[in-house]
Order: sequence, then structure tokens, then C-alpha cells
Amino acid sequence: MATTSPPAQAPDVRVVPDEQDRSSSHLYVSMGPQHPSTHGVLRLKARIDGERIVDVDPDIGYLHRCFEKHSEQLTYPQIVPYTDRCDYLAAINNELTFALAVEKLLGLEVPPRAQYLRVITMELQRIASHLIAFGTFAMDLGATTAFLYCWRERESIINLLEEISGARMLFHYVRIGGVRNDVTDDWLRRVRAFVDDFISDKLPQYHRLITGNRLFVRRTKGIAVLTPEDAIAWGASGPVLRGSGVARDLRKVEPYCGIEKYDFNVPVGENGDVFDRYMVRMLEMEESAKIIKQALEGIEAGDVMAPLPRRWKVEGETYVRTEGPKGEVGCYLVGDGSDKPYRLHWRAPSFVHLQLIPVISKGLLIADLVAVIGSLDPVFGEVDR
Amino acid sequence: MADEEKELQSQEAPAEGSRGEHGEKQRPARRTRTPKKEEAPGPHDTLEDLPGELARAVERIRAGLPGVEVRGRRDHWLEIRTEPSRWVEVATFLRDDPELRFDYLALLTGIDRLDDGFEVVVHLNALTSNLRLILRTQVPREEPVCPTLTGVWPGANWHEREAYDLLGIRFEGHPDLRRILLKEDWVGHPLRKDYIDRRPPRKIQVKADWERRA
Amino acid sequence: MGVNPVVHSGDPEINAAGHPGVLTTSLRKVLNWSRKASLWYMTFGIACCAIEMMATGASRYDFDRFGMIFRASPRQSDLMIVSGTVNEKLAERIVNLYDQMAEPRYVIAMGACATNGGPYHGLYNVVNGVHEIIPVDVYVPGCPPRPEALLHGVLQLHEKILNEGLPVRA
Amino acid sequence: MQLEQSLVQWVGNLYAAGLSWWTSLGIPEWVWVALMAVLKGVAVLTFLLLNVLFLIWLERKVAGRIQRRPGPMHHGPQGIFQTLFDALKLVIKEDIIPSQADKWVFITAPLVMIAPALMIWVVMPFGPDLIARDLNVGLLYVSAVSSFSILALIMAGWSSNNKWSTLGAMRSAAQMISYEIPLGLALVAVGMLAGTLSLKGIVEAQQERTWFLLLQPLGFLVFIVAATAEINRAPFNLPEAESELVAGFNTEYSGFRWGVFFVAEYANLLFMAGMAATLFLGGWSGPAFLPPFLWWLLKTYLFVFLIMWVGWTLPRIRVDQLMELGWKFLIPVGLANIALTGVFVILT
Repeated sequence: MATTSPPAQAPDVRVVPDEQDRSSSHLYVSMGPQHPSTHGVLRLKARIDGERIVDVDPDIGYLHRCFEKHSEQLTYPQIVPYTDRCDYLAAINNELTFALAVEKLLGLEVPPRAQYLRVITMELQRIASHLIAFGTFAMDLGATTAFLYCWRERESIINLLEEISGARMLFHYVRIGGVRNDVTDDWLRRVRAFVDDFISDKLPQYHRLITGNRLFVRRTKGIAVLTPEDAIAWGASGPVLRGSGVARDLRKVEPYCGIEKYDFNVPVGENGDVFDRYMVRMLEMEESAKIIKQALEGIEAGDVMAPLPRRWKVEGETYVRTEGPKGEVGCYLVGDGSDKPYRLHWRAPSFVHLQLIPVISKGLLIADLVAVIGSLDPVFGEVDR
Repeated sequence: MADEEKELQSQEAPAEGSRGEHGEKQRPARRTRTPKKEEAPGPHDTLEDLPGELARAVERIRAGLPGVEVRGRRDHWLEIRTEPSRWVEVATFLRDDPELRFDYLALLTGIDRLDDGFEVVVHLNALTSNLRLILRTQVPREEPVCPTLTGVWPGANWHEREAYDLLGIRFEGHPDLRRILLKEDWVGHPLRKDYIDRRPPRKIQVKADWERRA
Repeated sequence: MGVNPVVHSGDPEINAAGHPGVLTTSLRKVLNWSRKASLWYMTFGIACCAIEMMATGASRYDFDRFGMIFRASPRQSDLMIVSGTVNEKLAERIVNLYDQMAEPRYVIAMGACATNGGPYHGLYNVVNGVHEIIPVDVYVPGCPPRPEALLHGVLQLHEKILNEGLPVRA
Repeated sequence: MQLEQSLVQWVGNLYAAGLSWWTSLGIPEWVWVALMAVLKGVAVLTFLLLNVLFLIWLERKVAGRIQRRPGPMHHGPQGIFQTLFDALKLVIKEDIIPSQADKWVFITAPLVMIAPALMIWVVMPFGPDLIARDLNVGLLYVSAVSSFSILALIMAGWSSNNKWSTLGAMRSAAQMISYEIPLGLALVAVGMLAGTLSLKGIVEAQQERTWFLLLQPLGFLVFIVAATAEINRAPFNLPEAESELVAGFNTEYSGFRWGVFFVAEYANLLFMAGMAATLFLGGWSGPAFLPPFLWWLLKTYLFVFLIMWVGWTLPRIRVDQLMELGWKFLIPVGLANIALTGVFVILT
């Protein structure tokens, strides 16, 4: 092994010793992969003292589906549906990231109507994803009813998206060069109606049910504080980073799909605790609704698909990132001039965020750990890919 | 190169209705050719052609890190190629330099370049100035050892574990270099181009007779 | 009262002694009906299909109409809905969970991945269908299946349960 | 009212006639008394189990209604037979005793759970004469017997040899012991006000004055919170918090044994609701257009619904906050309430 210079400082990483180690008085519990509140197939190997967490080590990989290797065997258009299955709660954001990356390498110009449709579907998807984040989070805290209310609105969004794409979850709507098909004016009207209803009626309902609840506030305020310095150093993004007070939104920093034309705010938290991360998501839904409304007003007639080259000659490398509901969704694409990527690496925000669990959950109770997972909102399709 | 693509596209702009179906043609067994990793420095790679802050950053890096290959790319990324031995030094400089402050590690991954070994690629971001940078190094295939960046950006931890798991790049000094996605006892590193899946096939399970009942 | 291996000749109307009986027939019906009427499923979501499974449990489709509620512990569940891609790492966990469930237990392979690997068929680390590790009762195709499809799968399972023989102590 | 009174009279006559016939046969009287006690027990038990079956169905319907879904629909009208099928299924399910479990404790735990849940009903006054046994230390009996279930939970959690079960058991032990105290304090205040510990006497005292809900608002508050915690209902359902401890103390229980826990839980819910009705809403007393028993039932189900409603709305409380609420709020308030009640009793 070639010797190299040592790391600059001792890294802050904990390793949970083997469960068989009986020498300490701590209890080892393995949470998951079948555990009601691990949002999929996360396994947490936790060392606890009473109910206090001494150490916790997330164990992932229970949903590793070989996406990166597989995509080296697929042509570019064939990869798009697989990107859906990365963050399956926000399929459109993933498709969009991949499409943008390929378009960048191909130098494709996407028609304006497609840009608008991308923005509308993307923000609808963001609302849908945040709804699930909110619902599962509330359910982890024991408020089952809020969870079911979220599904009600999510079904409305799904209905809208199903109508234009034909699928209920993994839409495959955004394609390389545009979007799959055009929408009708009636559809746009119904999106408008949904957004109006959502903002004026449904979102306040959630706030009344959960946000104002004393039990909820006491369980989330001041829990698992993530400082802005830590958040940046660990590579957090999206609502987790913004919850810590860093106003970084890739839609503002690196605009795509013409999102720089829209007027929206970037909500940030103050303390970086569980409550702030939750609140940022709730406020972001409002901002998304705002963006959708503007897009509905600005949308213009035209083509929705750019003419594609007959022969795909994708060469060079690019890293394109978008602001997904969970954070920075990145697609690192290396093309070798053929119709299949040489290497595709997916930068999944949840993957990065899960690293934070040991950092912020030391000394908390098991009940808080559940809240922490909920506030990080991981999706295992993209964690394990 | 993007310009070439555009030209190509305008030459053979396809007819309506032929979307997305291209490239389906069967190609002969591929993956023998590694992509060109070094393009000849085009006009966009000279300092004058770059936007101001990028050019300033390039100069700053050149001054602070003599002997390190740095260039600005037209798509607003800086690119640094370095030796594994200077890996941590370069990274620490990039993070700590008061003008650059690349404090955000977006991505760390590896690429199997076949004969040229493995390339370790890091995407950095400066949150204050939104400068973007690609940091890369090459490690030999026979002994893929690279120093760890966990001391510089703790967030590199899992990225490095993933690269170790899937590509077999060992990150020296990493506090906890275990497999992360695959089982602990997995053999091989699947993202290598020469990986072959050698799992034995499983038998299909059916309910035992007494379980079937119907 | 445990359910032990069943002595059975194939025709559900014929009891262990080889005679069709009024009593056993009606008992069989009642018992099977009760099993069918309270299929409690395990909260075990794996991937994309799990979201549709949750949607099926939520207000619009409502599993509870059929008496299906979720239980967190495999000991109290009757039905495991394998809702997603099973990989090598997860496989042993699933077998473990299946072993922990009490008889009679049922498995629905939900979605293409659980059925045969689906879009990920043949990749390293992917188990090509959950029937490679545990026996499956009903396959529900789709990627992911619509909640209606899952409900249909459940109804198929109901039918299967209704036609089961009477468990008799061997 | 009329009907019930005549019914009670008729039963009393029958009882007396039977007794005289019995003694004429030359068999000692105590056998007759014992037989009648068993009969009474069977009657209460039947009533209780029917109610539990109904309650479980009701819970699912209420939850469904709150969550905008229909709830059980397919088995019987509005799914009313749902619980029956559930019970039947649980009975014919495989009975698993984990190999690592402490077998005898594991088997006994459900029995220890269900026994006090049934025993406690002895003192519940369903009507002026509908009471299995009117103990003069009724309140004391209630607080004594209701503490039993802690033992069962600890036995269940410990014997399962499962970490989640153990954690759940520890939680429930802490929770139930802490909430015994405020519950007891609330009961003491009621006893002071009524001047008796007999539950029947308390109801009669309320008929004389007014509902104790009006005289004892603080005591009622303490009671209802402590009672909800005592029976492990949301938001205090920590011992079996699904999203935290899988299924808590009964993680390893399957089939019928688990069903016993479940039944005991709902029997306790019904009892606590019945207690709330008896102690604070005047029990069976009410205008004459309904028989007393129905009044009791009505008031009890009012509380049952209240507890369900709260349970399906609120998030779960955290374990340390639970302790804080118990020790730092409920107990001081309960004590203050006793002092206030004392002053009130002396003054009036």
C-alpha cells in the first residue's frame, strides 16, 4: 500500500462495535430493515443506554438495484425510466436531471412549452413528495391521521400527472429533448384549481392539525440540531441544509428550465432542528404552488419535443444537478461517443443525508431517532440505487 | 465538442415521430474503448475566454498550488488533475483558501478507465461564490489506493465507502472502510468493467405439500 | 390451537377420514372465511411498490374495508406483501421475516421486481423474483401495480383461501 | 325505568323462590350463593366481551371516519362482524412460543393481563341494582386491581426475550406506575366529596348534589389524562408505539395469546370510560325516559368516543415528556385538587 499523507484532522465518524460484544452494559438494537418507521429498508444498528442513543450506525444497501452498472448497458432513452426508480417519490425531478444532463452533452435546445410543462410537473411532484415526507413524519410521531390526509392530496396530484403520462408513480413524462406529450388547456385549468384549493384549504388544515399541536412542537423543537457548518461539511442539501439556515436552492443558484424567470422565495430555518426541517418543507410547498401558478400564466403554445439526433453521439462528461424535493439530485455522466453512457453516477441527496444520522442523533431518545429519520426524509431507491 | 454535436444534429434533424427510439441499433460488444479524457485545450480553455471569477480562481489555484494541472471549462467548472500523493494537500488548500473556500463536497466517485486505472472524481462547490470544481486523480488498477478526504470534508465518508464497495478503490486513512451497499461477504467489485456475476442460481421455492392445503 | 401439517387428499370437501362431511364442510367454510376476512398485512415496504401499497391502505382505496389492517410485528401478520426489488442483502431478512410469521401465512409478490426481478432482472445483486427465497401465493404484475391491481390480487388470495382444505392435526 | 325495575324485582323473586327450593332439597345455602355468583360473573363477562367486540369494530369505524375512509365494510352490514372473524382467525392461528422465550412466563402473561381486566368489573355499577358486588372499598379495589396489568406487561416483555419487547415493558412499567399516582389522587378527591368509597354510594351522592364533573373539574382532568395513560391509549401508547418499538411488549405474541392482550386492552378502555362516567357524570342516573343501564352505557360510550377521538388526532408523546407530565403536572394538580376538595368539604 502506497503511503500517503495522513488526513488533515481526525474524522468524526463512529463505528458501532459488533453486536456480539457483551462487555458493555449497553443494549444493541437493530432497527429495520423491517421496522415501521425506517421509511423503507434502512437498518440502524444502535447502541442504547436505557432509551438514550449512544451510537448509531446506519446500514444501507437493502435496495441496491445496480442502477449505475445497469445504465452502462442501456441506451440513453432507456435509462430514463430507471432514473424514475431512484427517488420514486419524485420521479419527475429525477427524469429531469438525467434529461438535462444528456441534453447538455447533446446540445439540445428544449422548446419553451416543454420548459413550462417541466416546471409545472416538477413542482407538482415536489408538492407530492413533500406531502409524503410530512405524512410519514407525522405518522412516525404517532399522528396517523395526518398521514392519511396527505394521501388524499397526493392522489389528486397523481391523478393530474397520470392523465398526462399514463402512470401513477413512475411517470416517465420528462424525456430527453422535451416532455412526452402535450397537455390540454382543461388540464392546465385543473392544475390551477388544485393548486388554489391546496393553498387555501388543504395546507392550512395540516398546519391546524399538526404544526400548531403542542405535543408535536415539543417533540420536534430543539431536537437533533444540525449546525450550518456541519450541514455544509457533510454535504447536506435541500430542506436539510435550508433547515439549518443556509439559503441555498439550486433553482436560484444554477437555474434550469427557465426557473430564473419565476418569483419565489427560499424558506430557511433558524435552529436547524427537526421542526425547522419540517417547516421548510411545508413552506416550500407554498412556494411550489406559487411557481406553478406563474408557469400556468406564462405557458405558451408550441412544440413539446425538440428534434432529436438520429445517431446518439454523446461525448464528454458533465455533472448536472437540480433541486429535488430531497436536495441536490446530481447526474454525473461520462459519455464515450456511443449511444450508451460510459459511466453514470447518481448523486442522491438521501444517501448523503443518512450520514448525518450518527452526527445529530447522539444522546437522543429512540423516539427522537424516529423523528430524525422522518425529518431527513430518505428514500431508499436513491440511497441504494 | 458541444458545438460539434449541435452541428451534427442540425445536419440530420430527424423527422417527427422518431423521438427517443434512436440508438437502439445493436452494437458489437463494446466497452473496449475508453473515452478520450483529455481534449486538446480549445479556445474556451484559455484564461481570456473564461468568465472573470473563474479566471481569477484559476490564477489563485495556480499560485497556491504550483505544479498542479488546472484549467477552466467553458461550462463553468474548474478542473484540477493531481497525483494521489498530493490529493489531501490540494483538497485542504481548496477548502481553506479564503478566496476559494470550496467548502461543499457534492460528489465523490470513481470511474473505471480500464488500462489507465481508476479515476477518482470529486465535485466541489463553493457555497459563497458558487464556484464549481472537479478534482480528479488517477490510481493504478493493480493497486487502487487513494488517500481519504474524510479529514477534509467529513461528508466524503460514505461516498468513499461506496467507491470502495463498487469499484474497489481503497481509501487510505478512512476511518470505517467497509462495504456499504453490498453484503459484507460479497466477492468482487461490480462497477469494474471486467466484473462477472458468479452467483449460483437459486431454486424456486414452493410451499410444501402440507402447506399447500388447497 | 396450532395448525399442524394437514392430511389432505386434494378435494377440499373430503375430510381426513376420506368422507365428505356436513360438519367439516361448514366448519371449513367458517374457518376459511374468518382467515380471509382478517388478513392482516405486515408493514414491510421495500421500494416503489411500497408507496402504492400505502396508497392502497390509505383513504381512497382503504384496505380496512376487507378487514385488512397493518401489523408491525411479523408474529401477528397473516400476509406479507413483498413490495419491491429483493436483493441479496435483503433476501435473508425476508426469509427471516417469513419464518417469524405464524401459520397460516400468505405472500403476495407485488410488482414486477418481486415477481421475477422485473426491470432489474438478471443484474448482479438482484434476486429474480421473491419465489426464489419464499413461496408465493399471488403475483401482482405491474411496475408498480395500481392499487386496484393490488386489491385484485388480494381478492384472488381470498378466493384461494376460501378453497383451502380444513387443517387437521396429523 | 319501569321495565327495568320490574325486571329486577322479577329476578329478585325468582332468586328467592329458587333459594327456598334449593334449601328444601337439603343442599347448603352457600352452594346456591356460589352458583349465583358464577352466573353473575358469566353475565358480566358476556356483556363485557360483547362490548369489546363492538368496541374494536367501533374503533376501526371511528378511525376510518376521522381519516376519511369507510373502515370495515365487507363482513356484515358496515362490517359489524369484522371483529368476530378477527377473533376466530386469531384462535385458529399458529401458536408460536419463541424458542428463546421463558416459556411459562410467556404463557402466563396474557392470563395475568386478562384476569384483572375482568376482575375489576366486579364493582362497576351498571344500574341501581345492577352491580355484581357493591364493595364498600370500591375505589380502593379499583386502584388495586388496575395495577395488576403492569405485572403482566413486564412478564410479557421480559419473557419474550426480544429487545423491543423489553424496552416496551420497561416503558410501560415506568408509565403505569407514574400514572397510578395521579389516578389515585383523583379517586381520593372523589371519595372525599362523596363521603364513601363505594361506587354505588358515589353515584348516589351525585344524584343528591350534582355531577362531580362540575364540582371536580381539576380532578376530572387529572383522572381522564391519567386513565388514558393507564390504559396505554394514544397519545400515551408508548408501550406499543408502532413507529418506535415495532409492537412493544407484545412483539413476540401471536395468535390467540396476542388476542387476549388485545381484549384486555379494550376491556380496560371500556372500564376506564365507565369509571369516568360513574365518577364524574353521575353513572346510571339520568332522566327517566331511558332505563338507568342505558344511561350508563351512553355516558360510557361518550368517553370511549372521546378517548378514541383524541387518540386518532394527536401525535404520540415522548417518554421523558410523559414522565414530566405525570410527575411535574398531574401529581401537583392532583394534590392541589385534594386540598381544594378538603376545603370545599369542610365549608359545605
